[in-house]
This record gives sequence, C-alpha cells and structure tokens, in this order.
Amino acid sequence: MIQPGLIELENISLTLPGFALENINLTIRENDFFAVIGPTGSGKSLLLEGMLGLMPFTSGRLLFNGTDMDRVPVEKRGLAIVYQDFALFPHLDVAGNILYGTRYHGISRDEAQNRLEHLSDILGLSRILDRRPHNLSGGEKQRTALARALILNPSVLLLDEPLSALDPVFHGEAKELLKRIHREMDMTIVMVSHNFDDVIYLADRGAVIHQGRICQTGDINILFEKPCDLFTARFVGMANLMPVKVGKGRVTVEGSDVSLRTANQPAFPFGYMGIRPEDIVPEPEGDVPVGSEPVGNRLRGTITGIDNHGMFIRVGLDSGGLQFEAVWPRRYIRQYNLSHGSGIRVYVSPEAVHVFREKLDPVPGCQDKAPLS
Amino acid sequence: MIQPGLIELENISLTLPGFALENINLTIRENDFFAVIGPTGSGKSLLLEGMLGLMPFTSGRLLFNGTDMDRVPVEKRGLAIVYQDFALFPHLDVAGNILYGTRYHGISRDEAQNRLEHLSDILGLSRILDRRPHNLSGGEKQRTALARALILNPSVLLLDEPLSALDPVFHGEAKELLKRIHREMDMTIVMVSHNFDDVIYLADRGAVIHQGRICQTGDINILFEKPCDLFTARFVGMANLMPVKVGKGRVTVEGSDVSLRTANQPAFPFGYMGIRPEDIVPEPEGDVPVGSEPVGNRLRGTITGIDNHGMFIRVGLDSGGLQFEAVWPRRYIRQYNLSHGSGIRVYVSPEAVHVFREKLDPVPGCQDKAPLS
Amino acid sequence: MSVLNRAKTDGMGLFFMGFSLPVILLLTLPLIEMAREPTVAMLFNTLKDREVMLAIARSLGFSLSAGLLAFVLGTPLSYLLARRTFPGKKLIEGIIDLPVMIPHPVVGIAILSLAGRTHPFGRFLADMGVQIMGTPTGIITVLLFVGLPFYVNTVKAGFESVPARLENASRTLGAGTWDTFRRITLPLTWRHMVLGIIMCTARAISEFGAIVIVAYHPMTAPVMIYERFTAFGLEYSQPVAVWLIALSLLLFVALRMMSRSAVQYQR
Amino acid sequence: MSVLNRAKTDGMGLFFMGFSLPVILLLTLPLIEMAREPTVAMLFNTLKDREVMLAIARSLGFSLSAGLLAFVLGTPLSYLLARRTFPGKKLIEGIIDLPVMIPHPVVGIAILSLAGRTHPFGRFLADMGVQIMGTPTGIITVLLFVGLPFYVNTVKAGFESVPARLENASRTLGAGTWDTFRRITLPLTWRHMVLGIIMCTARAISEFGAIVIVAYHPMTAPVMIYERFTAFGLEYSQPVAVWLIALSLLLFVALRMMSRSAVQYQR
Amino acid sequence: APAGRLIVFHAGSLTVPFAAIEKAFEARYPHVDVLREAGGSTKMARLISQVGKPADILASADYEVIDNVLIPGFAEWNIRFAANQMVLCYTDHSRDADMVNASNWYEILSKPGVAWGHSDPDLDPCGYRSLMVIQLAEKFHNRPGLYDRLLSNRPRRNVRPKSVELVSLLKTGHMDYAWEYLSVALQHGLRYVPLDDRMNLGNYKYEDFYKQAKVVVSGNTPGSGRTITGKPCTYGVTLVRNAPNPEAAEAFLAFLLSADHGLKILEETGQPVLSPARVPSGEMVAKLPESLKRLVVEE
Ligand SMILES: Nc1ncnc2c1ncn2[C@@H]1O[C@H](COP(=O)(O)OP(=O)(O)OP(=O)(O)O)[C@@H](O)[C@H]1O
Ligand SMILES: Nc1ncnc2c1ncn2[C@@H]1O[C@H](COP(=O)(O)OP(=O)(O)OP(=O)(O)O)[C@@H](O)[C@H]1O
Ligand SMILES: [Mg+2]
Ligand SMILES: [Mg+2]
Repeated sequence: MIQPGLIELENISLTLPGFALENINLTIRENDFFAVIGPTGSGKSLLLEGMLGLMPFTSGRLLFNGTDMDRVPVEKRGLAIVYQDFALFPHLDVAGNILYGTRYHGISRDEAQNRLEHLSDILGLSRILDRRPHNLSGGEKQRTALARALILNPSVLLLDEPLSALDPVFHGEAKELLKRIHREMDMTIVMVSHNFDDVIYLADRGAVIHQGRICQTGDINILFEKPCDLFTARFVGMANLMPVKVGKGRVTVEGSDVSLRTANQPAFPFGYMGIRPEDIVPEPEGDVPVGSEPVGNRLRGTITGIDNHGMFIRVGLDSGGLQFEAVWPRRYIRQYNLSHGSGIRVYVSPEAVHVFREKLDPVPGCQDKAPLS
Repeated sequence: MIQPGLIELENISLTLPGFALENINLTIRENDFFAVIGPTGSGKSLLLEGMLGLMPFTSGRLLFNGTDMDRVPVEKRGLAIVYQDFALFPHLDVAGNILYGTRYHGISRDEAQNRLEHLSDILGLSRILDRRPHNLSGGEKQRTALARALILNPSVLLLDEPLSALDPVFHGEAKELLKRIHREMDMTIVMVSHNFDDVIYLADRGAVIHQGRICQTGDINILFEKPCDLFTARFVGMANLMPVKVGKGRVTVEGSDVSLRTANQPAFPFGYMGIRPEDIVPEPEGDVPVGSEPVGNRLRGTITGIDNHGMFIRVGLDSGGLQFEAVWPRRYIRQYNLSHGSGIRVYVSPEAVHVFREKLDPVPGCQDKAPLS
Repeated sequence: MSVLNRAKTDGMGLFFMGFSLPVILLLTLPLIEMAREPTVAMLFNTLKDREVMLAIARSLGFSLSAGLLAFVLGTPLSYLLARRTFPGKKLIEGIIDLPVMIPHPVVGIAILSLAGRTHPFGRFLADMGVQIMGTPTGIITVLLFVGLPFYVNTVKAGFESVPARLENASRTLGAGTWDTFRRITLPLTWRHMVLGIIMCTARAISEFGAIVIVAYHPMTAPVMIYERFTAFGLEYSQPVAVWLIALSLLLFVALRMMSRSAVQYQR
Repeated sequence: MSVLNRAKTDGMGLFFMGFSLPVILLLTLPLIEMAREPTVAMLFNTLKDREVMLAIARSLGFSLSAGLLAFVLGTPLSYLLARRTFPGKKLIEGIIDLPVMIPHPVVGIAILSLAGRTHPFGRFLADMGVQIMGTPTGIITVLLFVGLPFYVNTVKAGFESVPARLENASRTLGAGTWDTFRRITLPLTWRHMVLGIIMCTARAISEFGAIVIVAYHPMTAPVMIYERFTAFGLEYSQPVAVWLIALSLLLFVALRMMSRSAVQYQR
Repeated sequence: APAGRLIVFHAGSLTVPFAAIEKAFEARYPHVDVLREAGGSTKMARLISQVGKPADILASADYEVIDNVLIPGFAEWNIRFAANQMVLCYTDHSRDADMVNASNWYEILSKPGVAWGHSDPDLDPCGYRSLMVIQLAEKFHNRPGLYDRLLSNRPRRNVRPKSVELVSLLKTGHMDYAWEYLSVALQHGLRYVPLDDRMNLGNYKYEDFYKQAKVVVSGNTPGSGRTITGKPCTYGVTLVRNAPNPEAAEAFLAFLLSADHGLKILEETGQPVLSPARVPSGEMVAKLPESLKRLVVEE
C-alpha cells in the first residue's frame, strides 16, 4: 500500500467526449489542506476521480511521493475519499461501514476495534453503531463517512463538496470537525468546494480550475486577495474592477484622476485594479484617527445607494465619477449617519488595492469566456 | 383561475407514514417575500407541496384571499413554483418551456409572444430560445425556470431552495434577479432556503419550521435578531447563549456578576441571553469615543483564542469567568493589536442583547431535541 | 454510469468474460446452426413460395397487431401501475406476470374453452359475431395474452422514469391531468412505448404452443415451421425460420428508427 | 415517487381505470376458466396420480435448474453488460434478446440439429458423453436458452441500480475488484438475482414448443398436459395445469420469502 | 359449385400426399381453399369431439380411430381408402447401416448403443403398429422373449408423439433406426429394411396371423388400458357431422377417392391404396352421399 503525502500532477490530460482536463500541473504538499474551486462543470470532480485512478488520465504523470501511479490500481493508491453524498454502504450498519476497509490495510481485529471505539467516541457515533445508513441524519451520515476513511489512517483524504448538502447547523459542526482533523492528524486533505467561506476557513492552499484548466494555484489567501487574472478575480468575488495605468507604487484609474497607492508594484504598465467591497472602510469626518495610515488612499464620495437587507449592508459610492461598491456592518448606518446622497470619506489600505492582468499568458483559453454579465 | 395574494393556513396537518406536519398556522400577506427555514427533513418542501395541492392536507383549511382551496385542483390554484433543480421539460426548447403554461391562462398567442420577448430580454435568454435544457448552464436553466413561471404573471411564486445548487457566481446573479423581480413585479414570493445570507438579503418575513411544526414566524430581522426560543436562537446562529436572571432593563448571567442592559424588557424572571458574535464590538483603550453610548454595557476581557482564517476572525473572550465569542473583520488584529492573552474592552449595544425563554409554551415538542452539541 | 474499460489491471473483468462465454455460445450456436443449414438457393426458393411468405406476413402482421393493441389497451394500465396506489395493485401486478409462466398449450386450451359454444362467455361472443377458433381474432387474442406482460412491464418502467416532479410542474403551470399526460408524459415515454411494442411483438412472433391449439389455420410461421419440420424435414423448415427472423429484425430496426427520428433528448 | 390517491378530482384516473378493464379481463378470464373447469374431486384424484406428480416435479425441477444455471452463468455477463463498455456490446445485448422472438419449435429444432451425430458439435458432445435428445440435459438446455434473457435483463437492471460510486468507494477503501463485488455489489443485487431466477424459472415452466421437439420423454408438465388433452380430453389435462401453476406459485413465494429474510435495506 | 374454406384434418403420415392432392384439388376448384391440419390421428379426432374444433374431413391412419372416437356422435360412416406397411428406416449414418437386412435387424436393434425408436402407441397408430411388428417377428422368427429384449434396449426417450418426427431424428443422427410407414420412408428418401408380409401389417391375406399381436394402449382415462389387436394398416376417411362446408367436403372426398385423381396421387407419392375404396357394411353405404357411393365397394 502506498503512503502518499506529496502529490504531483505533471502535464495531466483527461479527454472525454465533450470535455477535457488539459495540461494540469499541480503540486499538493504533505499536510496541505488544499482546496480546488471553480464553476460547475469545470472538471473538479473529474480531477479527483483521476487521482483516485477511477478515470484513466489520457496523458501526463501522476506521482505520489515521486512514484508514478499509472499502473497502480485504485485500491493500492492509499487515497481515501469522502463523497458529497457520503456513498455509505446501505446493507451494512454504521460499524460495518466504518470497519469495511480495515482488513485490506493489515489492521488486526483488535486494533480495528480500538480505532473504531476511539473514532466513534470523538465523532459521537458510539450510540448509533448498529444503525443502518438510511436511518441516519445528514450529520450522522457525514461523520460515518469520515470515520470510514479516517480509520485507515490515510495519508491523503479527498473531499468532494463534503458540506454542501448540510443545513447551517450541521454545516458549522462539520466544518469544525474537518478543521480539527487536519490540525490533529497527520494528513494531506484535498477538498472540492463551492463555498468560499469554507474554503477560506479551512484551506491553506488551493487551485482555481476553469473549463478543465488550472487558472491559478497557491496560498489560499493570495488566491482570494491577489487573483492573477480577471476570471479568477471575478470568480473569487473581487469587486470594483477597473482598468488602470500602473505608476510607481500607485495605480490611476483610466479616464479619471482617482489614484491609489498599492502595496505591490506590478511589472506591467496596464492592467486591472480590484478592491473587495469590505476593504473600503468608512471614516468619521474630521481628523484622521490616531494610529491609522497617515497619508493618502482616502476618497471622498457620495452615497448612491444602500441595500440594507441582512447583517451587512451593500453601499454604492460615487467618487470622481467612478462607481464603487462597499460592504459594511449594519451598525455603520447609525454610526456614520449613512443615507442616500450623503457624502462620506473612505479609506482603502494599499494592501487592499489588487492589480492584475486581464489574461494570463501561459494558460490561453482559460479566460476566454467571462462567466459574468 | 384563482389569483391568490393573501395565503392563510389554518390549523393545517399533513400526516404521512413516518412524518407529519402538525398544527400549521401561517399567514402570508400580499407582496410578502416570505422565507421558510428549518433543518433538513423538517417538512418545508412538504408544506409547499401541500399549498400547491400536490399533497392533500389531512386536516385544516388553506385559504387564498379567503377562498377555501380544498377542492381546487393543482392547475386551478394559480400558484407557480420554481424547483431547486428547475424541473424543465427536457423535450421542449427554452421557448417551448417558457410558453408552456400560457394557453391555460387565457393568454393570446400574440400576447404570449410579447411577454416571451420581454422576459427573455430581461433575463438574457434571447439567444438561447431554441436550445434544449440539457445544453444549458445552471444559470440559464434557472432563468428559464423563472421565466416559465413569470410569464403567467402569477400572483404567488413558490421557490424551493432555488439557489442552493449554484456556484458563487451564478448564485450572486440569481439572488439579484429575485430581488429585482420582487421589487418590480406585484408578487407574493414564498421561498424555502438553507442559506441565511440569502434569506436575510431577500425576505421580509419568514417562519422557522422544526419537526413539522412552526417554531416562530414574523419579520425576518426579528426572526434572526430576536428569536423567541432556544431552538430558533441556535438555529439562526445566535451565540453567547447563557442562562440569565431578568432584572429591570438588564439581565444578569446566572452564577456570575456580569450584567448587561437590554433594550426590551422581558416579561419573565428567568430565561436565556444571546448575543450575535458580530455584535460584540472592540473598543480602543482610553476614553469612550465621541458619539457612542455613554454608559455601561462595556466588558473587559482577556483574549483566549483567535481563529484567523478567512475574511473575518473568530475571537474567544474570557470576561468575569464567562466565555464569549466574537466575530470581527480581519484588520482589527492590527488595529487593536489583538493577540492571545491580551486584554481588551468590548461594547455590546443594548439592542444586541437578546433575551428569550428556553421553550415556547404554545408549541410543545418543537424544541424537545436540541439539534446542536 | 458508464465506466470506461480498465482491462489492463482487472482480473475480475477477464474472469467474468471467460465465464460469460458458455452463455454466449449457448445463445449463438443454435442461431448460427439455424442460419447455416439452408443453402442460399433454398433460401431464395423459399422466398418464391407464396404460402411461406403469407405465413410470415401473417406472423408479423398478427404479432404487430398484438403489439399495437397492447399499446392501446396496456398504456393506461401501465400508467396507473407506475403512478397510483390503489387497493389490489399488488394483485394486478401479479396477474400481469402470470402469462409468462402458464404452459403455452394451457393458454390455448383456456382461451379456446372460454370461446367455445358450451361456455356462456363463448355464446356471448358468438352472439356478437366474434369467432375465436381458427381466426385472426383468436390468434391475436392469444398473442396479446402472452405478449402483454412484456409491454406493460417495459412501459411501466418508462413512466416510472419520468420524474413525477415534471408532471407536477406542468400542473402548477395550469395544465390539467389530461394535458399533462399528453404534453409531458407521453412525449417522454414515447421510446419506451416503442420498445414495449417491440418486446410484445417479439414475444408474439415466437409463440407456437398456444396458437397451434387455437388456430392451426390461418397458418402462422411457427406453425408452418413445425409442420414442415415434422412432415418434410429440416431443410424445408429452416429457410422459413431464417426469413421470419430476418424480416422481424428488419421490422424492429425500422420501428426503432421511427422512434429515434421522433424527439431526441437527454435528461 | 409514490403519489397518493387523489381520486376525487381526477377524471383521467377514472378514464384510465375504465380503459384498463379489458386488459385485466383478457388476462383473468382464461385463468379463471382454467381453474374453474376441474371439479375438486378431479383435482384430488390427479394429486394421487404418480405420473402427474412426477411430470410437475420434473417441470419445477428442470425449470429451477435452468434458473440456477442462469444465475451461475448469467451473472458475470449481466455484470459486464451493466458496468463495462467493450466492442461488440450492443451485438451481445441484441443476441441476448433474440430467444424471446425465435419461434419455439425453431429453438428445439436448432438445438436438436446441433446435438445430432451428423453435426461436428454433436459428435463432440457425444464423445463427452453428453446426450441432448430426450434427456434432462437437453430439456434444461432448452429452458436455459428461452429463460436466459429474463435473467440477464433483470439482473443487469439490478447491477445498474447499484451506484458505481458505491463500488468506487469500496475500492478507495482498499478492496480489490473481487472483494468489492463480493461485499458490495452482490449483497446489493441479491434480490434482483432472486427475481431474475424467478423470472427465468417462470418462463421455463411455460415452455412447450421447444421441449416437445427435444424431449417428449421424460415428460414435463406442459407436454403431459398436451398429451392428456389429446389422448383423454380436457377434464384430464386441466387439473395438471392447475396443480402446476399452484405449485410454481408456491415455489416463487418461498423463493421471495427467502430473499426477503436476507438483508433488508433501503437506499 | 363448391366454394369457401375446407378444413381437412389428417394423419401426419399423409402430409406429403395430401399436400399434393390439395394443390390438384384447388386447381380444379379454384373457389375452394383447402386448409389442412396434420397431427396424430387420435389427437385430431379429439379436437373434433372434445374441443369442438371445426373440421370437414378427417383422414386417419387407422380407420378404427374414426369408429372409436367419432362414430356415432360426430360422424356416420368410415371409408377405408389406403393401406400401408411398416418398415424399419435408417440412414447412411446409422450404426451397422452397411450390414442390416431382413434377417438380422432384430439382432442389431438389441445391440446396446444402437438407438431406435417408434412413436407413442397411445397417440399414434404407427406407434402400436411398430410394437405389433416386433411381436409378430418374435412369432415369425420363433425367438421367444424377443419383444421384451428389444424393448428393454429402447429407452423411453426414443418414443416420440408422431412417427414423422422420427424422420428428423434419424437425419440428425439422434437415432439409428425408426419404425415408419413405407410411404413415409419413400417420401423422405430414407433407407429401409423391408419385412416379410407376415410382419409388415400390409397384406390383407395375413389378417389372421396379425391377430396374434396384442398391444395395450391407454383407455379413455389415464391409467386405464385398452387392448388393440393386430390388423392390416388401413387408413380411413370420414365426413364430420355438422361440417361447416359439406358441399366442398363431398367434392374433396370424391376427388380423393377417384382412381384418376386422389388415389393416383397417393400411389405416386408412395402410399399404397385400396382401389376402389371400401366400406364395411351395406348399411353404411346407404348413408354415404350419392356422389361417393359409386366410388366405393362394400367389403
Ligand atoms: N464519464 C463522463 N463522460 C463524459 N463526460 C463527463 C463524464 N464525467 C463528467 N463529464 C463531464 O465533464 C465535465 C466536468 O465534470 P465534473 O463532474 O468534473 O465537474 P465539476 O467541476 O465537479 O462540477 P460540479 O461543481 O457541478 O460538481 C462536465 O461537463 C461533465 O458533463
Ligand atoms: N411522500 C412521502 N411519504 C412519506 N414521507 C415523506 C414523503 N415526502 C416526504 N416525506 C418525509 O417528510 C419529511 C419532510 O420532508 P421535506 O421534503 O418536506 O423536508 P424538507 O424540510 O424540505 O427538507 P430538505 O431541507 O432536506 O429539503 C422527511 O422526513 C421525508 O422523508
Ligand atoms: Mg463535482
Ligand atoms: Mg426540501
């Protein structure tokens, strides 16, 4: 049995009638919590199936700790997967499900029993070990599926949208559980998810996949805060996207005199600026507060709209003829006396001013079609 | 054809083998955007099916604008529904799907054609009218399903988890669309959803359902901010739940000397306090800022943990031996120099201190089983 | 759920293939034998024999009639079985499967007795001018009896494969039960119906034991094959069988093409 | 997808029920006729006739053997058809359905010709000591031939209803293809297999046209029914039919109970 | 003029000649459509008497079937129109085909490994006649116990419902020898062992010798028995009472019994005939339709 930790995909392709994964290069390091995100139908699940060996790659190399996996059958790869709908065996009870794989991993009966007790203790399954899957609640099913994978001490755990079917209560629970597992057990986790909150909360590193190609990969915060191209920026929820001229340490929005300092100096003369709506911060009129950035990056604008449903409000701002969008906690309405047409001063930290190109050269085609509009 | 606007459910029950809706009383007013929330399997979809007439109620009365619906077949009730997975007719093209119901609503061919053009214009479907559903992306399917319902000018639109299957990009789009439709068209909307962000963003009023019973109903903000019982409080994400003694204008946490002012005076001597984690606001050391609440509701505490993954950080506080939980924007780390073990002053506005009973008397059984822990 | 061929690492697949061989041989050897026997000249001679062509035409015609009758009479029942619950449903499902297990001569005898002039039902039929014995009516009745389970089970599965939610959606859009059936259910189960007709017709074409009792004449192909085999020997019966099977396959291919040229869609 | 009875507002349901009546009559009337005919005394007399009981026992025994053989030989093929793609798959699926449409005498004739000493395959069989004509071997071969499509199609559907993801999940847990088949696929399709055996056995019990050519003796029930009918008349043939059907129903109920007492689960 | 459908039930062994007669008759009477139905003689008779299957004419391989099953309820008279004799058929592939002859056939049939068969005595006259031939051989060759010895070498599976079915079994090599009528052997081009007239049931002169053969076949109910005594092979034909098409039936019978047509065709196809056809009693002759009276003689 292989004990992968480091997973490398080199120039992987997987061609199906009507869809193809192309030129996938990816390194998942030992102990990573690695997230794969992308629109529906972009090939995320296919990528996992390929890694498992359930879908043969058309070309390229898949290496686990440097060993080529091409001829290694599914059951010898040492990956465990938890499917979105758990795929529990309906004819076995919870204990039977959890113990299912132990005999193939050279785990003795006693040892398996010990692990079963330990896991069902941690996961709160002790009292339902003799129930069949169809009698379980969503959360119980999920924990059973996890236990079934974890009892084998897999060095790599794949999760395909593990949380999307849960209601908010189960959801929160399950998220914490995953976090704990990754923290406490020595395990590489690869997770496919549509939920950015989960991804940001859980993952260290990640990749954005679009139409079968990797658009960007790296640290998860960088993925969300410094997307490299316009597609990724839009996909990860970057707002206030505007074409800019790049100057020394600042950018100037094309066709206006709005100019902002930016923390990183881009290496290209033209590009796009993006600011997350929650990074535009209102400031009380009057002096700049103590301890805050002394110079610049303050804009004065007029409020053009307030959408005050929910915990957070969405505010439209007009500044120098440009339309900005900000998201603020609800109590700011009272705190800053927000109302339609009123003026306000906002601050954007230079770290929050992201600059990127429209298209990334090495991956042509990836950004051909903007999914929004 | 009935033109319902006002929907009243009086003492509705629906008994199935293994599950029952019981004693449902609900009024959905004309032009409401009404949300139904609750854990999985609580009976939300069943309630919609009952209103449609697809599942016969066992007892009780369902009134549309005062008319009893008991003997009115599905197709005469004048409700339109959009299912989570859209339920498009696979053998008809987009135009065929959208026009499907027009002939049963006395809409002339010309009029139907006009409406089709208008709607496909608004919804961006003009270029795909001759495509079949299986060729459509998730977002296109969703808009087709909406158009199919909207072309009939229904006075009531039911939505069963209309957004849960969409990726974040489609999701945002679709949410805006629903908002616009409700704002611009004269329509009552009833929506089932698991996504509280969507619910708070879209709905005016709502109901919480649990194990086939209504736990609470009313204004959506009140539902989330002032849950009446412990189950609802937990379900809508209320945190910092602690048993309290109720005094005049304030509550005192049992077994401690922490005491907070509260905006509403409860009518019972003992109960539970809850504070949303984002309503605990840090304050810089020093004087109380200008313009803020002058007296009280300030706590001094020690930071016991910071979970700094994601846009928002989750902070644990120990104050007077009690454990509080707060959620703050990430930049507060720098702004307030947060670190494990450091002291901090926080403020909780009296409006944010919610007080409720453990159980509501009129709905026994509803809160029997706490879903959390 | 199509899973691609993963032959290279898959011992079980190979083993299973080896294990399937006897079955495939069992099915193909007799067929090959049947088709191998007649010489080409014999085949063409048979083609000129009017009796043979008539018998084959009758077999195809009567069987297809049974298939179409199953379509008309069996569709509503299939729909009810797929969509509704009602008392006695299990019983009816059991009865539908019975013709499969009743010995074929018994089927013939039972239908014949029922239609005999000594039986009240037979007298009723006679008064209505309906003759069973030795008539196309009788043959088609027998064929319908043995073929119906095939139609009903196929089409029932078809109706079950149409999500009830599509029908519900149609009704919420204002279409009544009839319109919903016509505009949603029917187009979506069309191909199952064609398949059901094919299955019913195929089963009917093979029937011998019951027909030979109800109607030796007008002679259908299986009866003729039997007669030729017993009286003249193999070389006269096999060409008839080859032509019958070849022509029915042609018929089925044509039917399937027809249904395919109708609306194509994926779910 | 069970939808409750909504009779009160549903004209289509009533209409469909009315339309289903002829079909139900067509199926039940001959059956009732068959069971009505023999007197109780006659039924009990028949029970004492050793020949009859032997023939029924043979029919049940041979048919069940064919069913069990279909289980052993047909299961791997069904699995391959449900799970794999391979060249010629469509062809094999077509061949599997052929026995349904081949006239029963032709089946008998083809198998007989194949097994004759004038045929190389027949000589091979003879050298192996296998006799087809007039032996249980021959009868079971015929029954397997006509019953196999029923088994394979039922069990194929069973395999298809097991999500491939469950098998994949098993393999990711370390179980090889064999263990996966044994511990996941088999228990989950067990009931389909029992149903397949029942269907195959049921079809085999009814066979007459092919058997009568391959083996007049040892006499199976349908042949005996035919013989009794011709030699002694109706009143001696019908009791045999009634007992055959009654006993086979009993057998099927027992089989189903067995499979039910095995693991019960919902998906 | 006769017209319409004419239903003729006949013994399986008459299929070949009757197919030819049908052709000739239909050429003569183009408005008549002859529908032949072949089967074991007893079965065909029962279809008429018990199921009420409509038929105009029954031609039986044993005239006694008509006497026993149909007269008087379903028919009034019985004309004997053809004869036959029993032969032992075989093919080139049969074991010992190169050495079998009239004097050693019974030795060969008793050899283990030689498969021989006959049709079911309960259903087919050819069946009990086959058994009679062996009994007569026992007498003729003076080999006591021959009958039992031969039958113990004939497994039950070699008994088939109809003698014509044995032809295919011979041809496919499932059987080495089979008992058939001479006419069938000729029609199917089989090789055969001709037997002495005292055994082959084909010669009226030996009626008394034939009487020594007695075979028990099933009676009217299962389990009961009925003894049949050896007689020459004589085919009978009758008009079924309440025939749907009596006019055409009469025409067909006249055609069949006329020496220029039916009897000639029968002879040409290897079927020995009784020319002219015979009727047992004057009483019966009186019941015949006028057109037939002149074609028969009283015995
Ligand atoms: N076996 C297959 N044969 C052909 N095409 C397939 C197959 N499996 C998946 N596809 C196609 O490949 C594309 C990618 O599928 P995949 O399941 O990987 O998407 P995904 O990124 O997981 O989407 P989602 O977020 O909706 O789960 C889809 O267009 C799908 O239709
Ligand atoms: N036709 C039916 N017969 C019996 N039980 C049913 C039927 N339909 C639904 N149920 C049961 O009723 C309960 C409520 O189902 P419902 O679909 O209304 O849940 P829900 O609140 O919509 O859940 P979710 O959020 O998961 O969609 C479930 O336990 C379900 O199993
Ligand atoms: Mg996926
Ligand atoms: Mg639901």
